[in-house]
Amino acid sequence: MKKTALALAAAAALLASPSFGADKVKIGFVTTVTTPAGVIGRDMVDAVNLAMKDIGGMMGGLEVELIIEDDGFKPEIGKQKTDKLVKQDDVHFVAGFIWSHVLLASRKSALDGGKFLISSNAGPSQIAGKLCHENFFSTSWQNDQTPMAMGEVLNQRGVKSLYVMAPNYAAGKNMVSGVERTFKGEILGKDMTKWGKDAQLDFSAELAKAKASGADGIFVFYPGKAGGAFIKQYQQAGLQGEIALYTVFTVDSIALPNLQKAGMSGVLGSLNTQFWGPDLDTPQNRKFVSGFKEAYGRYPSFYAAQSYDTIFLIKSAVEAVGGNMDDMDGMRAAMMKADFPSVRGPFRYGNNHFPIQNFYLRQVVEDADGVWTTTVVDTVLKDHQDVYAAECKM
Amino acid sequence: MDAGLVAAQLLNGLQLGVLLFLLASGLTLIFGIMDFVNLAHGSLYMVGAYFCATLTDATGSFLLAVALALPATALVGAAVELLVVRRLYRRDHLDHVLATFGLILCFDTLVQILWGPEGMAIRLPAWADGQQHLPGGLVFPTYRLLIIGAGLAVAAGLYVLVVKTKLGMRIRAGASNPAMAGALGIDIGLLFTLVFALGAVMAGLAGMMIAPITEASIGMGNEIIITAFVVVIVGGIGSIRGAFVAALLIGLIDTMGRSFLDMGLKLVIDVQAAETSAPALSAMLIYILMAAVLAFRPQGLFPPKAR
Amino acid sequence: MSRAVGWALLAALAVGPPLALAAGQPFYVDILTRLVCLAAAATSLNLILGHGGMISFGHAAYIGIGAYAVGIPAYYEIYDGWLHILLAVALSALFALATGAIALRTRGVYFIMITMAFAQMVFFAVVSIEEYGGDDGLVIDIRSEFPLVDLEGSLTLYYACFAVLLGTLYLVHRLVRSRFGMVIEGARGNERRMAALGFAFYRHRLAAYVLAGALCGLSGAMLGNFTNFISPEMMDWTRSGELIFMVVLGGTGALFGPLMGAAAFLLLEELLSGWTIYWQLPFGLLLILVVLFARGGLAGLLEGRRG
Amino acid sequence: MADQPLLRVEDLQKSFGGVAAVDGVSMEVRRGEVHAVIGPNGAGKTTLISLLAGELRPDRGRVLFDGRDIARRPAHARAMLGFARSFQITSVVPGMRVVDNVMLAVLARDGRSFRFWRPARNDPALIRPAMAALERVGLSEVAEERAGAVSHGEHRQLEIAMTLAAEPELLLLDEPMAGMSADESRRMTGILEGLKGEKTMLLVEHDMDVVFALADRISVLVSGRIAASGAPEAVRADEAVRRAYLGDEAA
Repeated sequence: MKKTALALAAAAALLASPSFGADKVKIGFVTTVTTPAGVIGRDMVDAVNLAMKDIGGMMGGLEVELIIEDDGFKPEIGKQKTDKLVKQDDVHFVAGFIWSHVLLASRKSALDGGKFLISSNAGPSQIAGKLCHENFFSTSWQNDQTPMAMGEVLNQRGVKSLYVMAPNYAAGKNMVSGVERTFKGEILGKDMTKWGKDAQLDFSAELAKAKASGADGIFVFYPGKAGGAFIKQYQQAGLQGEIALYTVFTVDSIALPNLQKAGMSGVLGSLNTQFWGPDLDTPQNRKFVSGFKEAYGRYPSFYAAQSYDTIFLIKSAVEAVGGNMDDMDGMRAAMMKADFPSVRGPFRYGNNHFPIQNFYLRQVVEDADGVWTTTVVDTVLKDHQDVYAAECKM
Repeated sequence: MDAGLVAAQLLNGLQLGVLLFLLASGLTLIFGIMDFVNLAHGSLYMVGAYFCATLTDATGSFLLAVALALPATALVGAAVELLVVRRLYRRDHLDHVLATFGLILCFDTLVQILWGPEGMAIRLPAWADGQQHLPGGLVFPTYRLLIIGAGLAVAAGLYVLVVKTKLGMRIRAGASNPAMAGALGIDIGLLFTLVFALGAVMAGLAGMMIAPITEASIGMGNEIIITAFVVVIVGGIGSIRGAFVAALLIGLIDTMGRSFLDMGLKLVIDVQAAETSAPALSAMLIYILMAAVLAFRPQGLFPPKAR
Repeated sequence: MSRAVGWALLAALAVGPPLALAAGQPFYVDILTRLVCLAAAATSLNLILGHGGMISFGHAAYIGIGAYAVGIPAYYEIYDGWLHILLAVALSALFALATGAIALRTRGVYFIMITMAFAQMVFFAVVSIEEYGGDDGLVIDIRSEFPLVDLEGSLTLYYACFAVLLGTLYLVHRLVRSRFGMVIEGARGNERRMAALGFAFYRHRLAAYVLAGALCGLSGAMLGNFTNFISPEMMDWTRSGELIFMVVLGGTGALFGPLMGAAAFLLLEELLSGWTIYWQLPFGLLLILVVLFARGGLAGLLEGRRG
Repeated sequence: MADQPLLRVEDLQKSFGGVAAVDGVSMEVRRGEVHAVIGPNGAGKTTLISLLAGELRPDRGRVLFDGRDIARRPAHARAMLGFARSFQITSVVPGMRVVDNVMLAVLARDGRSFRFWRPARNDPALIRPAMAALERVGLSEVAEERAGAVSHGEHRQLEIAMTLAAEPELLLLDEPMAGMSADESRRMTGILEGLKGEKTMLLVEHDMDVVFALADRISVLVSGRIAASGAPEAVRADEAVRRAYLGDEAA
């Protein structure tokens, strides 16, 4: 399971085997496979495997070896697994990382080991700013950006006051600071709840406070399954129609199936912001979403989209240097161009190697088959760069 | 802070307390009678939730699912008792802790293998899904009120069972003196299995009641079981009454801490720090309570009678 | 026999890392460094658990305190290694003194649970301190600095940790053979008798508890240096459970037991987790089997005892 | 001071749930004597012993040891004053060697137990008195055995050795013959006879032959009260005692 050595085109690899450098491209992928958060990791691993299939297991004439490691939702384990990938497996790329705190813990091991570090999801402010590094790239976004887009939406819609809730870890704090950055109204209250493998999932006390605050809207960030739990309790508490719900990374194709099953129809029509959506009309996205639905029978999440992009970003780098895996400078220069077919369409990299990209407003709808999904309704931010790029000396 | 919010939080605290009591009552029975430390009690809470979710899917009825899941959870409890726990009664607490720690790992992984990592939602029937308008303009989720009602009813039922029935008499005899009970012709082995299964049912019921709110998920029992242990210790091992008082106390303290501690902290430290440290500090409150109780009453609030 | 295996293991640990480096396997040095740090922590736990009969379910707290005693000064760019060690040992000892004074008034399950409660308090206290990363933990960019010794080198760091393990082993060896050691062992065996003989062994137990905490704090400081990253997760209650497992797996009360237990534990973890993502299932089963059938741990098996 | 009794109990009272187990007991143990307490089952002997040893606190009354009231001091503090007890149900440290058990008793008297470094098991200050005590009760041969592994009779002897090694002023012996075979019992009587005159002993015992063989004075406890107290012959002749207690046995 773990050493998914994909030898799909081993014969072709032999024929095209270059005479120099490594004979394989090794990619280590750190994500969460166990614990309830494993549902996110599964989406990422599925997407990476799909991408591997779509590229025929080859990059620049080299066979690709993918090593998937489970961080168990713990920064310490993530770092330990990164150490293993760097020192024992000697991979060329360490990718993956759902959680900001796991990425922060693992960063030093990968970069000190002279490897490329590619975040397929986490985008903590430190890594976009002071801790930026030439060998780090993101195929997602900086944490603050998506809530900043939401803040703009709130302003446009005349929301005057807000209650804010997020889990108490690096990304949660970034999400809150992001919405505070653009939202012009008043924030009437804020709760940072326990996170990790023993995350708090019962929000009765917090919801009662939110209601009592009298705010116009409630802004939440609850990734993975916590999102579903939150939405349900929001609806059970009868807050619908009393205090409007605005989310980031909470209502997605991970949470929606369970919400649909639980009959939480109140979530239909709710708004969230995102750099991507399953119906975003780009050639690569059409191929990705249809391929994913065909292979796994469900909508891909944004985690899957970013992971799919990760493989194509790496492929563009390996091809640019003709498979010479020792040419770090060449690969880095190639990745900085972002010259690969991304599911989000063309974008460019900023000085801190985070994408400069659009952010969209999405709405939860029922698709033609009666499955709940999201649709892009508007572009909120165009070619947006995160604010921490200015702190990056690169 | 307004009175409506305080009242709502009191109800929330009561709901948490009732849930804790369901977990803690089984623990304290098993502690008190078999002198057995069952860390894996939370796994039965999880198993109950998953059974209920699966059966709700299969039958389409939440209530029917609960009715079927309760005996199923009892069977799992009895199986655990017969296969593992039974062999450990004569061992020391260290062995109990370790073996049941191993059971937790097994249960969590088995659930992931059987049900996958994503967790399971339970759809509530329409009549349980709304809100109730209570006197004083308070609006409270119907389902949470149901939890409070059901929990109190179960507590009363447990009291009647233990104090008024023949089985309860045997349980109490077994608790106060297993050897004597055995000499009086009570089948101690069967009694212990029954008590363990009863504990499993209470834990499973708690899991079934919370699952429509938070979903059934892997490891869902591992956090709350520690809190349930705190309840048992504060209440005094073996005391159902103690568990009841301590469960409500801790449910209220925890909820009130989460609700109002940040307001209090904002008066002394800066707003940002108050908002982030309040939840962690309120999580500490129950441990502080436990340490304080044990410092003055090393056997809890309602210590068991000397044997 | 178990002594011989223990010495052989120590010899292997003394020469293993350079061989691993020579064989181009630097990752094994990492594994061994983790091993010796955890073995030192487990050895310190064995002083109170194996020899003193005090089942502390909160020993991981000292690993955390030791690690943060390195991490927090490093956060302020204070890298003096002696200061780090002094802080780690002194703070651990102080915490052990304050909490042990209360915890040792209790017995049995109450003791197990109150030690866990105190560890949870530290856990939540650290989580609530935003400045030092809270839940996210803290990256240690530069390791403790000592004159002449540079811990940035992986071999140097390894041998520093190895020295701590040797020191801990020797200290525990001397302690349990001393008059003091006889008293805590006697109190484990028969409290009532020891009181009748005139021992106020509460003080001896407290002293042992403090010593064990201080030693564990030291190993925590080494572990923090090794991982370059510290987080509250290091003192989660499951970590305390793992430490107990190492002691029991190796054999309680045997000098080299915790070392063998830690080695077997990490070996199993590596092997099983490389084999399947569901590795916790066989791991948990094994834990149960060890408790049921191999009470004396590895040391017991080597001596031909089954406990 | 010399004519003051070593132990003086005044109006000692202890009730459990309203029932008085010990109900106003007063008695004296003189220096150097063997004082036996006898009484039928349920007379309160075990409670009395627990009160004297400090494992229970009395509701009322005084326990004067060498003139000091110790009624509310914990067990270990009484032991430090020179008050050693043996247990009715054998109470040793089963995981340690026989000699270790006695060394603990020596260590308790010696008081210097906060020594962390020097190995204790070959410390002559501990091992010599321990071996001497074992010699005295005839256990030298099993000194190296695990205490949990020796026979019942040897356990009882070990109890006495531990009590002796503490070099107490007063030996509180709680049914030293309990559960012994006739052989073992004879042997134990011999050991105790050897100590007579040397140690003050308070003996609680069921076996009347032993009591009348060893005791200088006897107190009879009936229903939590002292029914009679005096020399063996006087007690034997006491009508009340005969009726309340000896009656069925003497018959």
